[in-house]
Amino acid sequence: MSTVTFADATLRAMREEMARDERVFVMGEDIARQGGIFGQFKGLADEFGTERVRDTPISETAIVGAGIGAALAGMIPVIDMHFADFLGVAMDEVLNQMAKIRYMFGGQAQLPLVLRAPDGVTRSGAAQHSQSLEALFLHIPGLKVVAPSNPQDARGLLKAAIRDPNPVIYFEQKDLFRRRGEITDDDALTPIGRAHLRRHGDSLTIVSYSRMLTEVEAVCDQLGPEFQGRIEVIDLRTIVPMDVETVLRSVRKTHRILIVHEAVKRGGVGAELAAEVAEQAIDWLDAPVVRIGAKPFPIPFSPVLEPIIVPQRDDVAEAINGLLTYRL
Amino acid sequence: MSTVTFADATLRAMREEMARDERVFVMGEDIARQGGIFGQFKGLADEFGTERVRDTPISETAIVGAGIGAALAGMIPVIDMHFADFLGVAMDEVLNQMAKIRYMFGGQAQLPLVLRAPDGVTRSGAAQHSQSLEALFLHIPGLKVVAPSNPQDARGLLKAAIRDPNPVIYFEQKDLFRRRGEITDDDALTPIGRAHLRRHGDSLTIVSYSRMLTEVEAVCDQLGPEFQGRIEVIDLRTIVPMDVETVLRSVRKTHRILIVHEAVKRGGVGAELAAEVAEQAIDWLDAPVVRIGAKPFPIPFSPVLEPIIVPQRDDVAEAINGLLTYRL
Amino acid sequence: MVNGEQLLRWYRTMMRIRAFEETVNEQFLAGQIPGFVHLYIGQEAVATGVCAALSPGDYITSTHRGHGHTLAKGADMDRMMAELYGKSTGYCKGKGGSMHIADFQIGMLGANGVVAGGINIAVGAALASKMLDNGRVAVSFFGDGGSNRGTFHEGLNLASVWGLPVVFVCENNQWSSTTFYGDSTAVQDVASRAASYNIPGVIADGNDLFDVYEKAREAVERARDGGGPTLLEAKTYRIRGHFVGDPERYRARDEVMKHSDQDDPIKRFAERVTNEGWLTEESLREVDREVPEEVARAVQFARDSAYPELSAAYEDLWVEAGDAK
Amino acid sequence: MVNGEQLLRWYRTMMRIRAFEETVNEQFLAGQIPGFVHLYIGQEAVATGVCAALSPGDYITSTHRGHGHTLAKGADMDRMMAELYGKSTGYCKGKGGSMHIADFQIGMLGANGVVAGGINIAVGAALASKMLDNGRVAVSFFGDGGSNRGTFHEGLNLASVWGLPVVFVCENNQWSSTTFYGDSTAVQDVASRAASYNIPGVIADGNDLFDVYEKAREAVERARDGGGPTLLEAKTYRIRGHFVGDPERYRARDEVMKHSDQDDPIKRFAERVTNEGWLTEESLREVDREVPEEVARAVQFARDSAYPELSAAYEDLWVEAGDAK
Ligand SMILES: Cc1ncc(C[n+]2csc(CCOP(=O)(O)OP(=O)(O)O)c2C)c(N)n1
Ligand SMILES: Cc1ncc(C[n+]2csc(CCOP(=O)(O)OP(=O)(O)O)c2C)c(N)n1
Ligand SMILES: [Mg+2]
Ligand SMILES: [Mg+2]
Repeated sequence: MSTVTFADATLRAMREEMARDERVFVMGEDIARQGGIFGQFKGLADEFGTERVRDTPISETAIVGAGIGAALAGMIPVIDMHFADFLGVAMDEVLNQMAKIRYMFGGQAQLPLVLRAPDGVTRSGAAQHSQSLEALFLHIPGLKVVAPSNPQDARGLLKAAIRDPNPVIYFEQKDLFRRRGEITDDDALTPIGRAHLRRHGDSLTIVSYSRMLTEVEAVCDQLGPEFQGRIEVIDLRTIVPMDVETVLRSVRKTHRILIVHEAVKRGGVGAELAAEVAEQAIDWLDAPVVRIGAKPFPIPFSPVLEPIIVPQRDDVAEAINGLLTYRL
Repeated sequence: MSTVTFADATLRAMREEMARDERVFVMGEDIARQGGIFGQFKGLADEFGTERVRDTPISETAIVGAGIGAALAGMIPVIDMHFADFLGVAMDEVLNQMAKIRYMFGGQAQLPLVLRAPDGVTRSGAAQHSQSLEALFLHIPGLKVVAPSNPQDARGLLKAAIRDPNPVIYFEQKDLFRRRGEITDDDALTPIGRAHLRRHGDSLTIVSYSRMLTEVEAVCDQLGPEFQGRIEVIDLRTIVPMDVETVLRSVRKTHRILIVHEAVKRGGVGAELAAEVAEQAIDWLDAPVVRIGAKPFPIPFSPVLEPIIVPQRDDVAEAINGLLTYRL
Repeated sequence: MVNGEQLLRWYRTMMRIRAFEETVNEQFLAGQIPGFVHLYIGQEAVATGVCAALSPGDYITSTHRGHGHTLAKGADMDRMMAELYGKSTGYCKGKGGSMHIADFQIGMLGANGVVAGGINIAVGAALASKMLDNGRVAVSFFGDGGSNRGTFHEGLNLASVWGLPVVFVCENNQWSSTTFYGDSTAVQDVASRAASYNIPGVIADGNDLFDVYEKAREAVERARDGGGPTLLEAKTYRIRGHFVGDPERYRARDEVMKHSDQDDPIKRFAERVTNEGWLTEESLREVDREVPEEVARAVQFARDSAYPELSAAYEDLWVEAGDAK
Repeated sequence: MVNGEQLLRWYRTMMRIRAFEETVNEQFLAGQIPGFVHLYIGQEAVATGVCAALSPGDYITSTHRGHGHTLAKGADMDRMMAELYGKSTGYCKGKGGSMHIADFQIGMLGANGVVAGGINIAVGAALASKMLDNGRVAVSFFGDGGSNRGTFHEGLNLASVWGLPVVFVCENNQWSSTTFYGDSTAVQDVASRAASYNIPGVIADGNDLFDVYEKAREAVERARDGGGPTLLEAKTYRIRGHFVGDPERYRARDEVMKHSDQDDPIKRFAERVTNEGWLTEESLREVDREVPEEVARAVQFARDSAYPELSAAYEDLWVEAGDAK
């Protein structure tokens, strides 16, 4: 066991995978000379050289397009998108090439590739540097999507993503980068597609992931003794393929569900999960499904406005109370 | 009243709005010389000249970017995206500029602009020419999104979109273009944000839009007399802002809901609607919410495979039967 | 330089493309082929000349107009035709169709329904070649219209900065669907855009196989020798409609006739090789007889092939962990 | 050409940018300003020279490094500072911050957090000018790094084909965040890329206001007279970090010092105007005294201003039908 930051946990994953497999390389803006804008690639160029740790021009369509070509031709590219917001710039490459190439070519192609996408709010990044966009990729068949909430999973999911022979989008919440947590000393991979039951309880299931999972945990830690053993917390960890089974199993026990994410609520990952519950577990529910997500506005700059749009701990606490006291 | 094709209905809307307001102009590929690849701009260049009906290079980021600039500087651009699939090419312009400019600049900007996006399956278009992508834009705050199912709404919503001082994405299903229907002789605008109750019933609410709405209607027309008066059909027409109220009102009466769209089910518009129902009307439900949408795969080319992925009438009929016979 | 066997192979390649497409045209109009089909007829010398300069291990990426590139790179006609018919024996098991043909075995990394969508895929393949140091070259084919997309700019710059072994082949056929070259492109020669990336920009007569071959060979050699990318513009003309069924109301018939009558690349090649005495009339006629038979067999193969099992719709999305290469 | 009043105005503009930013730097480091801040210090002659060539009705689009452009176009310092503080009196009511400042009243159509995201917005504004025949010109500022984005290529081609009244101003400050120009850009001079679009490509000494102004004036005139777009490259240098707080480990201090010591655009301007006797030392010193006071007032204004009402978070998403212009 050792205690490291989230950024360092991803760095360790990179180092381990690059040492393990020569085909793994990384490219993006500001990663070789600077070590990434969040320090998440620090020292990598010194260790592996600038052939395998490549600074690129500001050309996201070329970078992602070239990543696809390199993967098809035998390499395993890890691409840093700088900010998840810039996935829009390379959207055709993701939507129409990366996600479809294997299927539309009848399974000829193998496309092992990881897009690292630092997302979410931090330091008043405002409208174009604060988005959480995982739901867009949930809707596009052909991509795997993960979103770790802690250093151990950050390392484990990144390693699993690099080893996965399919394209994976790896969302890493920017505010998490400097947070510390324990990681094991083994090679522990976090399996893609498996949610993590973090807290057991019998009256309410809370599903979350990424930074908001840590907020949910913080709220739960603050609850009085009367809540002891009542709340079950699930870290979804993977968005695609989604571990709906684990969620349903919990809901069949607790009969109540609260879904929490930082991304816009409307059309978000929570919508899909709520819909799955409404399709498959409605008979078990003792209360409405409740979703918490950002309100449908761009993220405002002002520090007083951002928390109005982005969900806060109070919203979570209030929803917990509302759900636990709800009577049909 | 007159009977026209869906394409001609949109053409009439263009002609009326261009005649009404000199600021309206249209640009895209193959629209002036050819009149649009679906004939939806036929004759427009002859009538209004090639200053206002502009053929562009294959440069979607420039076209959409320039549309934004032109709108900010006093014009009302209508942009043809050729195929909705190519929205990916201009995604940054839509996601990070168009959707956010008014809000992030504190309301200084006015951005009247319409993106016309022919979508959905037709003639075995395969993976890159068959997508229905409206859910992506449901999740991005700042855009209005409409999807007419018939000539009258095609004309009415396009006119409303052009007159709306905000950015609107207008999805027009490619297979609908040549279908005929009646349109009124007046200036009839279809209000953005208002669903249309097309058929009354007391036991099941079906919500759909665009081409699948016509499939739902066709299935309902085939049902035996025992279904008479049992099925309520709602044409959503607008995706954003979504008329959830009309849907909830219906569900509170019928206690059952089926949501049908051509787009991928996972993370689709139906997920949001199902989640809204699960949040706001769960006490009223006598059956699980059921969603029908494409399965999570790219659209395959082969005419035998496409119908496996894209929902069919049989799927609708089966779901109707299942829901009407469901007992909690 | 003149090698009869090679010349005959080139002639056969051009004839195979022509005959394949004439039949595809017919079959499409007869309702036998679904989807959208874009014909390469009249541009055969480009694909043939460029691919003649490649080694089997080299890569190409193609466009919506991809039959010629695919055949020239060495694909099997049966499996191509079956793909166009949407049959299980097709290259993509019927999942791709005309716009998404690929044959990874021969380094054909895919046609593409997105204009200029293949450019950076070729750049990436070249990057892999460089990193793996395996001597492979990548070629990206794209149209004049595609040269106005941002992917062109980003790809050429990146390839130049990194000195990648890639050749960018712009087939300037004067039209991008219904838009004339000069109405959409601000420069006389696409090749001149090479200067923006500090790489050689070369113009070839795209209807002269010899010229294309010579210039492609040079570019491919430069790439293979570590000299970096080249932009090669092949001047040609699209004598058919943009897609099969195109009413072509946007251009004058004479313009088209002039090109199709006077500048047919196959005719020009045949005249040259017979005039120079490099090949006999008879040897060409033999190819002319054989090729239609090959196409007929391909049609038969496609017709006789089964449609995919319905369960195939659920296959091929992801590599399962066990199947990874 | 030499007009004392004008020269003094230019000097004041450069000094306002410099002083505004030095204070922003301080205030940011003191934790008073949230978000990300990119300083324009050392490039003042570019914004000032280009905007001096514009009329009030003309448009500009800017970048993440937008304070200089905004001030040079005539924005109010109080409202800018308030915006950086996230206050309700800011240009964007606190919703934008440094990276999203805009002032539509003066034709400043927005800074942009997306590199080269403003290029086509300027192209579109120029298209509107042309269609409305209102004689307005649009200028797009962007960096050397931005010139490698596809939006650059697409926008310049489109503007050229359509003959739009737009001037593309590339501020080549040698760095795009931590990447050196030559490592990311395959061409010596960005201006040479103009040839790809058949438009004039002009290089200016970006630290010489006179040179920038002259060349911008010519380009703006050409645009206004229907002569179409120009690509103007202003050679300059980013003497500060990419953002406030940048540890700048990626470049040598001497390189930076050389530029900041020997090539300060304000010093060069001051020397020239006093040496030539166009302005007196005293008049410059007066500006030097006044400007910091203006900045101090702006800080005071920003501090005294209220944060937005929380309900403001729900405003300004859409124009309500009644409010449409
Ligand atoms: C990004 C994108 N925009 C538009 C289209 C529609 N489209 C298909 S082919 C074509 C014309 C292509 O012209 P060119 O690149 O010159 O190739 P050619 O058809 O002449 O071979 C267009 C506009 C597309 N497929 N992709
Ligand atoms: C599309 C996009 N990619 C990456 C970034 C991150 N980024 C912000 S500024 C910058 C460097 C820009 O360099 P340049 O265009 O030369 O402008 P300068 O900072 O020198 O003024 C980068 C990479 C971004 N904002 N947008
Ligand atoms: Mg062409
Ligand atoms: Mg720069």
